[in-house]
Amino acid sequence: MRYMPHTPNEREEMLAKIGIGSIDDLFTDIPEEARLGGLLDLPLHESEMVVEKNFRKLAAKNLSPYSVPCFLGAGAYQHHVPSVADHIIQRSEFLTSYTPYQPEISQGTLQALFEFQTQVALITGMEVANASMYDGATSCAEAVLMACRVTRRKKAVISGNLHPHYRDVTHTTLQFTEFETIDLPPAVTVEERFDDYINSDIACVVVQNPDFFGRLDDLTALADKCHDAGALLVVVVNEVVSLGAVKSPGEMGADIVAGEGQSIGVPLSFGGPYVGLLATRQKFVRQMPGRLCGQTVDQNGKRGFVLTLSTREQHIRREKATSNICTNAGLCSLAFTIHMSLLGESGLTKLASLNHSQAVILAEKLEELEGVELLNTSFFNEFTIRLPMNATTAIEKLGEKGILGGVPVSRLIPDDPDMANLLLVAATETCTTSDMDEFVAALKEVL
Amino acid sequence: MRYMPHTPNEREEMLAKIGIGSIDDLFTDIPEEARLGGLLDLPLHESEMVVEKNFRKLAAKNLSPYSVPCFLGAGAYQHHVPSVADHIIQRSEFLTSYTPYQPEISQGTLQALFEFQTQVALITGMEVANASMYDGATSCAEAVLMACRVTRRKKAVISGNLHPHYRDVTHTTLQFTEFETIDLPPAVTVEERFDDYINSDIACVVVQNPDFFGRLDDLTALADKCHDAGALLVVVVNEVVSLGAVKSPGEMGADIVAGEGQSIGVPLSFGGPYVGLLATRQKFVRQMPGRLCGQTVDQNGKRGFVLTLSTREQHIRREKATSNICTNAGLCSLAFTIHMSLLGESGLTKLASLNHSQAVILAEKLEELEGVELLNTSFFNEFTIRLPMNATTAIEKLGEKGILGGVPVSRLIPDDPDMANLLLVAATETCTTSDMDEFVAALKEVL
Amino acid sequence: LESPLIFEQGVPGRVGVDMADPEPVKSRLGGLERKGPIGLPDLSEPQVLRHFVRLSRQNYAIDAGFYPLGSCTMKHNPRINEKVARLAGLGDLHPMQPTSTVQGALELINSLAHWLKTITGMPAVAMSPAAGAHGELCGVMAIRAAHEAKGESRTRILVPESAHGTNPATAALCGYKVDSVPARKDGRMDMDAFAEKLGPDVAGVMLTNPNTCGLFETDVKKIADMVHEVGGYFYCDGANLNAILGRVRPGDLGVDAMHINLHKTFSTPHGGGGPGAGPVVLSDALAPFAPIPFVTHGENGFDLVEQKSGAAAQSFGRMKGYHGQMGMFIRALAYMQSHGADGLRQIAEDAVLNANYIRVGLQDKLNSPFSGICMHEALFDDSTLKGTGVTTLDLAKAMIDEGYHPMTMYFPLVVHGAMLIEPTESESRQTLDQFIGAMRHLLDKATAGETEYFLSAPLFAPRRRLDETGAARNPVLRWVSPEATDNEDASLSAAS
Amino acid sequence: LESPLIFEQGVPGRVGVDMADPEPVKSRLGGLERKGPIGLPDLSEPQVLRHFVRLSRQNYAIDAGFYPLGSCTMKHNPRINEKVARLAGLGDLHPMQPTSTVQGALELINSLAHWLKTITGMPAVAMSPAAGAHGELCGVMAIRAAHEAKGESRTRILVPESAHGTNPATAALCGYKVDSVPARKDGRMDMDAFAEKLGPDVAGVMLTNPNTCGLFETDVKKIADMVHEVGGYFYCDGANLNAILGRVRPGDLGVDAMHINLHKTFSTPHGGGGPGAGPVVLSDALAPFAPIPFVTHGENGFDLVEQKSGAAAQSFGRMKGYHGQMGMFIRALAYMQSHGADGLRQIAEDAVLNANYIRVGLQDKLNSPFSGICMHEALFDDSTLKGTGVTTLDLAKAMIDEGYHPMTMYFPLVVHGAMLIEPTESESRQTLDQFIGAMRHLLDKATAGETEYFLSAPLFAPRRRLDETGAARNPVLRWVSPEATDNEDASLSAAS
Repeated sequence: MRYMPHTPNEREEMLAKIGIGSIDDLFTDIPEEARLGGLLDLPLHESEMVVEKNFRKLAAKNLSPYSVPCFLGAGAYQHHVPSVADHIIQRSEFLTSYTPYQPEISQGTLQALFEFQTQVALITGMEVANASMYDGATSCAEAVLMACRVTRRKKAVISGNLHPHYRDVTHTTLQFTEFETIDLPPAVTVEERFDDYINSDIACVVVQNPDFFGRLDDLTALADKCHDAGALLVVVVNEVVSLGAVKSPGEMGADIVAGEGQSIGVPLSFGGPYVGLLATRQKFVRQMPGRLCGQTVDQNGKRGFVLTLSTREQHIRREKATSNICTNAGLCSLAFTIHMSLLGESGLTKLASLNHSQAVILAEKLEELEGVELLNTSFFNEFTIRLPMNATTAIEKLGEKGILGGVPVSRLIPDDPDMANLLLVAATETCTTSDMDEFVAALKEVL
Repeated sequence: MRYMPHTPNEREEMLAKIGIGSIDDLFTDIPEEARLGGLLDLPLHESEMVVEKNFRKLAAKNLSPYSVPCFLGAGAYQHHVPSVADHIIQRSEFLTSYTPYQPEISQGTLQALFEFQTQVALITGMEVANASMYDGATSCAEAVLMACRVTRRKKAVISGNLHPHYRDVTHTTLQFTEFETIDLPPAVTVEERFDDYINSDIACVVVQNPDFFGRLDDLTALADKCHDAGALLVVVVNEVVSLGAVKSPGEMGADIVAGEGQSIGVPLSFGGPYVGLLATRQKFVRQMPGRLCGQTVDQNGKRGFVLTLSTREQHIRREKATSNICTNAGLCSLAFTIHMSLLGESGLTKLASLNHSQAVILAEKLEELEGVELLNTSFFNEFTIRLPMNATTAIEKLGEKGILGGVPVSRLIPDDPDMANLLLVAATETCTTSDMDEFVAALKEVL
Repeated sequence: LESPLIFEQGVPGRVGVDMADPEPVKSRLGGLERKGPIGLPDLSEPQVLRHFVRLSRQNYAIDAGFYPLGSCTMKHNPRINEKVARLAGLGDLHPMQPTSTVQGALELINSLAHWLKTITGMPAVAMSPAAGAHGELCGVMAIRAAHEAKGESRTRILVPESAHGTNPATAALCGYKVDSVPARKDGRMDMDAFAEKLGPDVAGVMLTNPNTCGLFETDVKKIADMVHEVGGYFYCDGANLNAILGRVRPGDLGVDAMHINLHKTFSTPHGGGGPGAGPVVLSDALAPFAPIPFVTHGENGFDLVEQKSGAAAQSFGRMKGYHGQMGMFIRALAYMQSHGADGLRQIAEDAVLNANYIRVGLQDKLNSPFSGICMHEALFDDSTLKGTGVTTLDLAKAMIDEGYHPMTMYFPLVVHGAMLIEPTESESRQTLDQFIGAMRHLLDKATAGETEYFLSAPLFAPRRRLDETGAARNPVLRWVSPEATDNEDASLSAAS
Repeated sequence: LESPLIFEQGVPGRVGVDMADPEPVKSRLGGLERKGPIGLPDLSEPQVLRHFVRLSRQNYAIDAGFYPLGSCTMKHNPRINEKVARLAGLGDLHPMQPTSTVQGALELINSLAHWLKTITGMPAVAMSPAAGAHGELCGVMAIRAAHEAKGESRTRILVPESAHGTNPATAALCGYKVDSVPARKDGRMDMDAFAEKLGPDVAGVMLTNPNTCGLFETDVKKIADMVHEVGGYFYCDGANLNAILGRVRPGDLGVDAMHINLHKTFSTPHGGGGPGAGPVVLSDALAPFAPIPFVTHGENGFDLVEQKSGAAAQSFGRMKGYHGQMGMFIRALAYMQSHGADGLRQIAEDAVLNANYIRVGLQDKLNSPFSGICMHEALFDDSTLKGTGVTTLDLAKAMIDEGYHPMTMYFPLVVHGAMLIEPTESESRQTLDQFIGAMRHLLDKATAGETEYFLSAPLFAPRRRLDETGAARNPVLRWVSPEATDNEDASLSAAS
C-alpha cells in the first residue's frame, strides 16, 4: 500500500528488535473478546486512480454553482478566489505543518496569523482579533459567552434578524450553562425595537449587519443604549465584503464583532470549513476565546511571533476554561489573509462597490417583475423579495432550468406562514449581466 | 493591473531619478515612423475571474478522454499520473526556478536531473542519459545526428515502422545538413529486412520497439549486424511503460536510445510539452546533445551536482555545436522522475504487466468481432487491427457514441490504400472492463 | 529570505486583484457608507505571492521532516485528497442549494458516515462537529440531553488525571463538575478510585483510549459496565483511534460516544492549526439526541434534516452553520477508500510497531515510566536529564537543530518532564533509525555535560528562542501604523 | 534538511503507486520478456514526497526572490495560468483525438496565433517550435527553404558578434556559414562592416533586437532594407521582445521571421529549464514554407493541416511530434488575456523603466560600456573590480549571500567581465532599491579590499562553490549501485 513504507521483511526485523514474535503481541492489552479477528466489513484498499474516479462520479451528481447563474447567499457567498490563495495554502509548509507551538520553526504560520489578526481588526474597526474560530455561527456563540464573562451577567438579547443558524448555535452552546437568551422575532419590514429588553441584567445585544434579510442599519444609537446599561453590543457580520463599503461595526460602537470570513479566500465547499472571525476591544482581550498570536523578539533581538496569552485557553486552566476551542481554522484564515492582502485597501473597496452595484442592478430588474416585491429599504449585495407564490416551489422550478435562484427564507425559518413566499437573493462579482437576465426571464416564466 | 507593482506616482518618481521627463523618452531609439501611437488592436486586460471563465468555455468545447472510454495511443498514452507528481512540479522552487547555471542555489533541480539521468539509463539498459530533449521525435532526430557524428558517416537507415512524426522530424532536421536518410516502407504484416541497406556507409539504423504498429521484435541480431558494419543501432521507444516488461534496448545491443517519456508523469496535454529521452553508451557521451548533470563536490567536500560537459553545447562552441538545443523539458523530466520514483522497480514492472494484460484482454474481445483482424503477432499495450471498413469513418461514428476508439493509421500514413482500414488500438491501466465492453459493443454496431 | 509584515510593504494604488469597474448605480446602502480609510496595504500579485512563499519557508512541515509528536498523529497527507476536494461539483457547492442539486454531496456524507460507523462498530454518527474539542462538546451534550430526557440531573463527570486538556473544559461548558480519577502505577486508570467515585450523580466518564500515556486501558469494558450500572454514559476520547483501527471497535467496548479527529486518524491536513473535523459516533442510547443537521436516505434519494422536529425532535440542537466540514469529509473519505479495510488495520499495526520500535531503541537511554508494550506512542520521563541542567524543553529545542520537530513535552502531566513520541505508521524504518540515532547522540551530549549546547538551541532555525513571557506580559496582537498618533493606537503598539 | 539520492533510499517491495493486480493472460510479448531486474529503488509515497520537497528547498526561485538575470526575462509566473492549463478538457486531451472532439483546443491555438500576429504585426505564425532555439531553427529553415524554392543556394548568414550563442549553432544546422559582424562603439551593429559583408551569397541576417547589450538597434529598418536588397531575409531573435511589446511591431521594421519565447515574454514558467515554446512569426515571403502542422478555420469549424500537401505543399516539414506545446499555449494565452493591449504595452514600459532605474542607481559605482538610455536590461563591465582581485564571478557569488540570484555574467562577450541585469516589469521599486543598495554595498566592499569575502562566497547557500572542472574532467553522470562490481559499471562511478 502506497502510504505505508514497511515491507513484510522489515516488519519481521522490527518485531525481532522489539523482542516479540508477532504483530498480535502488540495488541494483547485489548480484551480478548473485543479483538477483531477478520477485517472490517468495508471494501479493500483502492488505487489513487480508482479513488479519483469515485469522487468524479460523486461530483457529477451535483450541480456546480459556478457552472450556472447562481444567486445564493444566506450567509455563504460565491466569490472569485484568486488562484494565488489556493496555490499558497497547498504549499507543503503551510498545508502539512502543525499548530505553531514551536515558534522557532513556525514563523511562517505565526506571522500570517499576526497579519490575519491585524486585517480582521482593521476591517471590523476593532482593536484586536483572534486567530480564527470554526465559523461565523460558533464565533457568534463564543461572543455571547465572552460578553457574559466580561459583564458577569447572564442574559443575551438576540435579534430576530440574526442568521437562524447563528441563533441556533448560540442556543445550543448556552443551553447547559448558566446563561440564557432573549430571542426577538424576525422583523422583515419593520424596525427592530430593542429598548424594552436592554437593562442592567443584560450582558449583550446581538445584531447582524447586514442582517439576515440583507438590511443595513446604523447601530450607533443601539451601541450607546447598550453601553448606558452596562451591556455590550455584539455585531455579527457574515458577508465581510460589505465592510469594504459599509461603516464598520467598530465605528458604530460595537464591543465584539463575530463574523464569517468565508467570502474572502475560502471556497463555498458545501458549508465548511469556513473561518470564524472574532474581534473586540483591547481591554477585553483576556476574556477572548481562541488562539492569539503576539509579537515578541528572539534571543538575538530579532522580531518574531508566538502564540500568547494561552493561560486563557483550555489546555492550561481546564475547568475554568473560557472555551473548549482547540483547533481553529488555520488554513482558511491563511487563505483569508492572502486574498485580503491581494485586495488591499483599493481592492476591497472596489470589490464591495462592485458587489453592491451588481445587487442594485439585479434588484431593479426584479422589482420590475409583476407580483415581485422588494422588501429592503437598504442592502449590500443581498436582499429579500416577496414572490406571489411559495418561494421553495419557485426555486425548485428555477433549478430545473439550471438556475440557482436564491434561498427560500422558509428553509431557515420554517413554520412561519409569513415567510413562505420570501426569497433571499444575492449578487456578487461572479454574476454576469446575462446571468441576471436569464434569472429574471426564468423567474417571470415561473411566476 | 494585478501583476504590475508600480503606481503612476512611483513611475513619475522613477523617471525623475533617471532624469527624463516621460516614458516616451525611454523609447526614442525606435525609429519614429515605426513607433506605435495607440494600443494594439486586441482586447484590454481582463480579471482573473474572466480569464478562467474564458478557458472553461474553451474546455467545454472539447471531449476529455478521461470522461469516456479511450483507446488512443500512436505515441501518446493515457496513464494515471499520481497527484504527488503534479503537486511537486507546482512547487514554486521547481516551477519558477531558472536553468541551474548557479549550482550553489540549484541543487534541487540538479539532483533531480541526476536522478532522471540514472532512471532513464536504467530502464533503457544504457550507461548514460542526458537531462531530456523536447520530445521523442526531436530526440530521434538528434540521435541520428549524433550517430553521424560518432561514426563520421552520412547515411541513416530508417525503419518503415518508425512513428511517422519521428521520421518526418528526422527528415526536417537533416534536410539542410550533409546527412541523409534511407527510408524503408511500412511493414505491417511482414518482417522488415535491413540487411541490404547495412554497409560501411551507414551511420545508423533507426528502429522503434514496440514499433508504430505495436509489434515487438528482438533486435539483437540487427544490433550485431550494425556493429559488424561499424554502424550504430538507434532504438526508439515511445511507450516507456513497456520497458517494465520488455527486454531493454540496451540488452539487445542498442547504441543510442531515443524515447518519449510522456507516459511517466506527463499529462497528454494535446501533444505537448512532453519529454524526450536520450540515452547512450558512456563512450559516446561527448557526442551526445543536450544538457548533462554531473556529480562533484563543493569546497567543503560535500557531494553536489552541476551542469557539466557544456563545451559540447551550442553556447560555447557555436558553429561547431553538436545541436542547437538549449531549453529542454525540465519540469516534465521532473514529473517523470517523481512518477518513476513512486513506481520503483516493483511498480513499473506491475504497471507494465497490467498494461499488457489489459491489451491482451481487449485484443481477445476484438478478435471475436466478425470482420476484425488482429495484425500483430506480438504487442505490448497497443496493436493494429484491420476493419472491414474505412477506419476514419469508424472512428467518427464511435466518436458520436462518446468513445475514442483508437487512431486510424491513415491519419499518420495517408495516401496508402493499404492503410485505410487499419486502426491502432491502445489499452492501459486506465481502461476498465466496462470501457472495453462498451467499445466492443459500439464497434460491432458500427461495422 | 525573510519578509516584513504585509503592512510594511504596501504602496497605495497598487492592486493584486483585477475586477471590472462597478456600474454607476444609486447607492442603496441606506446612508451607511464607510467614510474613512480601512488601513489595508496595497500590493501587486507577485509581491503577495513572494511574501507568502517566503513566510512558508520559515515553517517546518511533515512534507519536509519527521514529527515525533505525541498525541497528535501527524502523518502523511496524501495529495489525491487535496485534488478531489477541489473538483468542480464538490469543492464549490453552496450549502443552501436545493437538495435535489447536491445528491452526490449528500451521498458522500452518508458514505463517510457508513465508514465511520463500521470502523467504530457504533450505530449512529453526528457529522457536524468542526474539530476534536467540538466533537467532545457534542458527545457530552448528548449525554446531558439524554439524562435530561430521563428527567435526571446529574452533576459530575469522571475524568482520569492524564486526560486531554479539552476534556475538563468540555465538561465545564456542559455544566458538569469534573472529578479527576488518579492513575495506577502502570499508567492506567485506578479502578478502585474509579469505583469509589461512581455514583448516581455521575453523568458519565470521559476516557481516552489508548490513553495519553500511550497505553490501552485494559479494564475498558469493566469501566463501561460500571458507569452504565450507575446510569452514566461512557465518553471515549477518540484522539488516539489511529492505534486500534481495525483491531478493536469502540462499540464492542461499551462506548456511548466518541469523537473522531478526521485531521488526525484520517489525515486531513493539520494546516498549521486547522481546519479540522470531529464527527461523533453515538450508541443507540445517545443517538436520538444527536445534533442537527443530518443526512437521511429515502425513496427520493438523499435529504437533509435541518430542523429540530420529526426525526430530530430530541436533538440537542445545532452546533455550527450548515452541514459540517464538507472539505474535510471529502479528504477523509478519500483516505479511507485508499486504505480500505486491509489498509486501516495495517495503519494500526504499523503505528504501534513504530512506537514500540522507538521505545526499544531508546529504552537504555531514557526511562519509560510504564513498562511493557505501548500502543501508538512511546512515553518517557526526564530522569536521564536529572542533574544535567538540561530540561525536557532544552532537549526538544536541540532536536530542532537535528532536523526534527520536537516531541510533545510535559504531557501527560502525570509524568515528570514527560516526552511523548508518536511516530505514526507513515514513517519508514530508516527515518526511525536516524531519529533514534539523533536522540541517542543528544542524550549522550546532555549526560556528558554539554549543557551550554542545549541552552543555546536552536541555532539552525529561522529564530532563536523567543521571549514568550514578554509577549504575554505586554501583548502586541496586531500591527499598528507607525503614523498612528492617537493614544489608543499607540498603546496597542507599545512593545513594537 | 537534505535528502540522499532516491536510489539510496529504496527497500525492495515498497511501492508508491497502488494498482489493480493484472488479470492472468497469455503473454503476447513475443518472447521478449525482460529477464533481469531494472535496478530502480522502491519507496513509499510519503518518502517520495518528502524527498522532492526537500530537494526543492535547495533551489532559488522567482517566487522566493529577485532574478536580476539579463537576457532571460525571469518574471512573475501567474498561478491562474497553471490552473487553467489543468482544466479537464484542456490539459488532458489526446493529440490524436478526432478534430471534431477538440474544437476548443484548436480555437485556442488559433486565438493565440492571432494575438502573436497582432502583437508583432506579422501575417503568419508557426506554432510548433518547442523552444527559442527550436524557433530559430524554424526561422532559418524557412529562409533556406525560400531560397531553395527560388533555386538559389546561398551560403552565408550574417550575425552580430553580440549574438545569442544559439544563433550561430542554428545557422550551422541549416548549412550556413556564419559571418560575424562587429559592433560599433555605441553597442549597435557596425553598419559599414555590415554593408561590406552583404552580397548575393548572403541568405540573411540574424539580429537580436533589442540586442544583447540591452540596446535598440536604431538602424534596424535600414538593416532590413539592405538585406532585402541583396535578396536575403531578416531573422530577428525575439528573446528580448518583452522590451518593445505594444511599442513597436517587428513587422513594421521589416522583419521576415522572429521566434517568440513564450517562456520569457509571456511568462510560462521556466521550470528549472523548460519546457518552453518558441512560435515563429513569418512575413508573407516566408509564410508558405512554415512547418506543419497548423490550424485552419473553415465552414466546418477548425481543422489541422498535418501533412505536406495542399495548403502545406511548400512547408519545410515537421519539427516535432503532434501540434506544438499546447500546455505552454494555454498559459501564454491566459497571460495575454490578463494583460490585454493596455497591459502588454505597460509591460514594455515598466520593464524598460526598471532597467534604467537600475542603470542610474549603479552608474556611479559600475561602468556602463555604452552610454545613454538602455532598453529592458542594463549592461555593465568589470572595470570597477580591476585590481581588487574580485572577478565578476566572485561578485555574482556574493550576491547569493545577499539573497539574490546572480546576474548574467560574461555575456555579451563583446564586453569585458560583462554583467547584464534585466529586472523585468514585475519587480517593485522597493525590490529594486534594496537590490541597488545591496550591490552598492558589495561594490564598496570589493573596492575596499575585502577580497577574501568574495572568494569564499557563497556562504549561505545549500552548497559552497562546486568543483565544476572536476565534474567535467571525470564525469559522473548517473548513480551506480555500490554493489555493482563489473568493470563497466565501476568506471561509471569512478568519482563517486
